[in-house]
Amino acid sequence: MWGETFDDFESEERELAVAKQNFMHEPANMNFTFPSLPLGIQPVEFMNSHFGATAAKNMKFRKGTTTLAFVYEPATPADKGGIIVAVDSRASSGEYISSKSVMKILDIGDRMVATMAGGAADCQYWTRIVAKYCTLYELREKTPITVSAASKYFANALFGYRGKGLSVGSMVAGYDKKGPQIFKVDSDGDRCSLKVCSVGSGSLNAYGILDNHYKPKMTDEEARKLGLRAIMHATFRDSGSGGVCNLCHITPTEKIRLPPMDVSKLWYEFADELGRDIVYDPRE
Amino acid sequence: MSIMSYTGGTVVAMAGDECVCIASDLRIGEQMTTIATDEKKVHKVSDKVYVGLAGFQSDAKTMLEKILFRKNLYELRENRKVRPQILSEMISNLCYQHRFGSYFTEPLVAGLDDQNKPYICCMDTIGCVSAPRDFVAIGTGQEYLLGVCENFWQENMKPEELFEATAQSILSCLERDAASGWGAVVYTITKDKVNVSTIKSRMD
Amino acid sequence: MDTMREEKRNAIPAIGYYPQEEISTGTTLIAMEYNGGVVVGTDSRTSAGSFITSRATNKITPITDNLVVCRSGSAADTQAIADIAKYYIETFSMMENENVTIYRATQIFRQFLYNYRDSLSASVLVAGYDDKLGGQLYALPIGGFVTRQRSTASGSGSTFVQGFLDSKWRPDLTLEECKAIVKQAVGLAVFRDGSSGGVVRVATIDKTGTKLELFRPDKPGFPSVAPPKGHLSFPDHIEQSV
Amino acid sequence: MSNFTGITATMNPLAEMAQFKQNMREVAASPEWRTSKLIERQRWNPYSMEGGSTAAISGDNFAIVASDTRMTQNDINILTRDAEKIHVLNDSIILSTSGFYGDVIQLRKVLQSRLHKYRFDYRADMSADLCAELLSRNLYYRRFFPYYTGAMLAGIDENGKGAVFSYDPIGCIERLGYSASGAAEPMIIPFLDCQIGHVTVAEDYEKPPLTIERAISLMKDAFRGAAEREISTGDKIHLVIAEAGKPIVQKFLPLRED
Amino acid sequence: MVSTEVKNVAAHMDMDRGGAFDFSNCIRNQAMCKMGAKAPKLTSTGTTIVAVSYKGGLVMGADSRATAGNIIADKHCEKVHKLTESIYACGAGTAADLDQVTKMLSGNLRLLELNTGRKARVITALRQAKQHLFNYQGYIGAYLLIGGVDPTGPHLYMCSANGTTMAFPFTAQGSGSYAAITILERDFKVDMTKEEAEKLVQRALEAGMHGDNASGNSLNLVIIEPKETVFKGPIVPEFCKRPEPNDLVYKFKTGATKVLKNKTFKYDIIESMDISH
Repeated sequence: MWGETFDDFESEERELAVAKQNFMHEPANMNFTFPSLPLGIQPVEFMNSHFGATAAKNMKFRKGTTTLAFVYEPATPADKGGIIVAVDSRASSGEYISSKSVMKILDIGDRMVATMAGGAADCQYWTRIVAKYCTLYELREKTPITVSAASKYFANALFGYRGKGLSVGSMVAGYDKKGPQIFKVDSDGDRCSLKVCSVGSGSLNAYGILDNHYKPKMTDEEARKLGLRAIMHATFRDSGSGGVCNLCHITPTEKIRLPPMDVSKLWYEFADELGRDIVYDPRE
Repeated sequence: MSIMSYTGGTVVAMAGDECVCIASDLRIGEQMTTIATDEKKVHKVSDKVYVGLAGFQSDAKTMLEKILFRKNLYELRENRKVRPQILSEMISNLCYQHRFGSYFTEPLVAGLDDQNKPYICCMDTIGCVSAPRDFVAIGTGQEYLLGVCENFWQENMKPEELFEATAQSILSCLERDAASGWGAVVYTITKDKVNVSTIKSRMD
Repeated sequence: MDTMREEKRNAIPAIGYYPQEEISTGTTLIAMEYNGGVVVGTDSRTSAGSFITSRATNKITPITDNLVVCRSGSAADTQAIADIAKYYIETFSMMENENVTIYRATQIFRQFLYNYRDSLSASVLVAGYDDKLGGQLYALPIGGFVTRQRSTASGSGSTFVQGFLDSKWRPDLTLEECKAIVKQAVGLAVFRDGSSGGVVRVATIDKTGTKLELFRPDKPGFPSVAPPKGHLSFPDHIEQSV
Repeated sequence: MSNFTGITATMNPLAEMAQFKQNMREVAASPEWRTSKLIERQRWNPYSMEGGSTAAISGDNFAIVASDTRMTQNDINILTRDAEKIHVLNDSIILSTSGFYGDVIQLRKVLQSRLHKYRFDYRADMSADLCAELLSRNLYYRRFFPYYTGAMLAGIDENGKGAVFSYDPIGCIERLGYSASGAAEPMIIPFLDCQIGHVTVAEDYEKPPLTIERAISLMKDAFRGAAEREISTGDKIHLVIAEAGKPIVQKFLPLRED
Repeated sequence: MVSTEVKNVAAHMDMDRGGAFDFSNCIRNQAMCKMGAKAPKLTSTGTTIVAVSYKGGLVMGADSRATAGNIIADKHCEKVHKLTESIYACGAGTAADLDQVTKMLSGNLRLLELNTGRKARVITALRQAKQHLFNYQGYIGAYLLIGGVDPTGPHLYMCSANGTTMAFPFTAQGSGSYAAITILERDFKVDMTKEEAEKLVQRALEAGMHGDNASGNSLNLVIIEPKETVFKGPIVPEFCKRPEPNDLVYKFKTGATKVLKNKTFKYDIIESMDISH
């Protein structure tokens, strides 16, 4: 590389050149090693003591969320069917809401998305790595990558860092030659294909609504309403979710991103719909 | 997670011209899940004296019973209504009695005394009284409220103005605090009436 | 002669206990018996960690006219023990209408220092004069036991002057010689020990009672120590002074 | 299936209750005041918190960044009254970081060297969005020994709009209208929510538009409020104003010094 | 006319067990903290307190900032506590302990003055504080400067939380004391006049407040002399004032907040609070 020709280095100055190269250039990813802690210090325990529960409010990593995705067939020919992916938009660190408007549906290809749950920075970074791999794959193989291959690459990448404290709970959803697919990928390295799936601190609430109203055959309108409703209930009950609900509808032909809907407005509409008076009546 | 944010909850009190506003959120939770959304943290002690108890709600409820008990005894012995200054002294002694095993709740007293002069004060868990003349805040949203009230509070505000300033302060705080929210109630105490209003806030 | 192990208490947030640096008298106590009484010398520095809380404390606490106790270790413990023992000694002497002997006073000190030895960190020297045994000097180190000594040193500064004391001690010392040795010993200890310093206080206890003297560093009479001159650290063409 | 609840104690209530009873027995047997006399081994801590806070607001054609200039040592003594937390990297990018000052300087060096290399390679200045992505990646490269900083990058992006990017210590990037970081962040952010985001007022209430004058006064008032209530914020406000098409203006305004 | 049953029922209620501490929650709190939860922050006065004795008496001063963690809990808290007419105590450390210990001391000294008919002495206040604090082995975090004038002349003592006491001509306590003590060491002269002493204390306090984060806002002075004691109320030094007022005024007109429900409780305005009729 240009470093060597500039002037001649002996051997120990070579590491300096490599270190400088790492420092200056974009490290090629697979043989890139993260700088590690001194010997004997466990990364997980170190992270917890400096960035975990006892850390300063704004020094904690951004976490907590609710994401869901489900596959459905069109009930009437007018509908398009496919996959509904719905997420909330709050990133909270401990009890402090560090951001109210995080976009948690990250694009992988033009027909595939990945959702962000658990560590926000981890998901953002590793989704970009998978997106880079998918575009290179498409250029090399000249056919769009299948969802299972993309999610397999994602799981393998995360498997390499097991036990080092990464926190990722992502759903890779997309439409490919095998039809609509959703793969759930965890930072523990496990990956499974599901029809209905929800990840995050509000996932228990979301599952309640999904299991109740989910039908394999639904109209588009019904499916979108179910996605919104599940996220709204999750944000009502779970303090780690909130903000706006972003919804993405992947149809066999294209990927539609709906405008964000304020979750609190959804709740008041839901209350009017049921005619329930949810407003607290003031007393002594 | 700190013990004080196990159940969450925030209370703020602001003093104006012969009027006092005290506001609280309505959430009770267990760490991340919300259990109840209609639990106010402000309790009436006497006509024009209210006490706010944020922090660990099981201790707050125990503390409320002890406070009401001591207030009733005081009124039986002294044959007159309790003034906020006296109530805050009583609560401070009650907290300090548990100096080495404190109740995980920070009390706040707000009210008008017999000359209708506003009095507000807040304490830490072992009863160190701080009684400024402008505003006090306790609970998980304390830092957010202090930052906002610092700019929203003006001298000698009229009851309506004071209500708006308190409402805006607690709403801005609930915007950023995951452990409190789900509605807010604001009490405006003036010399002849107490106006209680539930304000529209985010439910996430 | 004992060294205090540095004992730092941690905070216990559950019960709201956030301790600051404990005030301890690092200190140097030198005492020497002569026929007719005892000479005691101390420094006057009390430090909390590296901060000198007071540079002129009096560590020679008079208990009665001819009984004095020199305190070292945790200032709080030694002050409390000295107060309590003084109270007992005064009550006994009032009840029995005669002065308490030095030995009995020492036993009173030993009682407290031994019974509470796991929560106290105190080492004291009891020096006094009474008609029965004349000038006596008792050392009560950390363990809480009593030993009668002719010449002893205690506190963190004492380690530096043991050799000096052994070389100087002779059985029939006069008062003047004793005072000179004690003063010089304290001067040497102050010179070497970081947690000793300030003025030098010398007390003489004999038949007539206790006489306190104070020697200030900026006034004549302060024990002077002349260490050898250091070598120059830079090559000699550079102008420098030792 | 490990659910990402984002909180430490993910035990179910029964296990939690059993653990609590076990703790009660242990504490009753050997309370902390008896055992706490031992000197605890010093745990290695590579970070320290130099206090101070920064904030940034972006409008349609401007971006302003402000920070206080006090550097404190473990929350008590003041090291300097004019520490520089805002670094103008080039005429359209301003980096402002708070937190451990060692990492603040290291981040500035990393970004400056990459910008310098970019200028060498492409003979053009890096734009704000590019630099923002670069900072996010570089923060993440130290994922297992992170920079202990709350970084923020502000500037004018390619099509002349004001931009503020906020980060968490390991590089989760997000473009916002306004953001803050550092010790007084919890006090500044709700104030900006109310005054810029207008999230708390009723829908029909009048919402003044965000002009540059209003943004500058809001920033000054936010820091004055923070200096009143936070012990490590004070001395001077370092205000940096970047307007599309105009050179970057830097101002120093007085703050309380106690 | 409280009936006797209520009296003896009230007597043994947990109303007050003779003012002793109640340790019932102690074990529970420690078990909860072992579960990994953080204990709440206590208000502590980081503080700068200074005291200087001069020819005729004593000047004591303190700043007025109480902090909880890095938040200022109280901007004008009272740190110069009055024990008796001519004995004052300034305190640093845990704020609640200071208030309660000084309240106890002033109560006991007042009773002593009433019983003995003589003005209380500073050494009595010191001895009571010292024995109380030693009993609790430093767990009551009160670091006091007790100073005053009594028939034997002006006295100034320092009493630390674990019971160490020392006498001083001048001293400073608290986290800002490092800055304050340097001013005192440089400018203290033995027999100063009242004005010199007052100015010296003010300069030392301002040094502490300016250099230390946990002290500030305003300073209170008390000048104690045999004949009279002067308490100088909050003095706000130049650097503690807001250099510039706010640019904008944040006034919300009515209707800024959407009120969903509203209820009003009316009271007839009663002049006196007496409810015995």
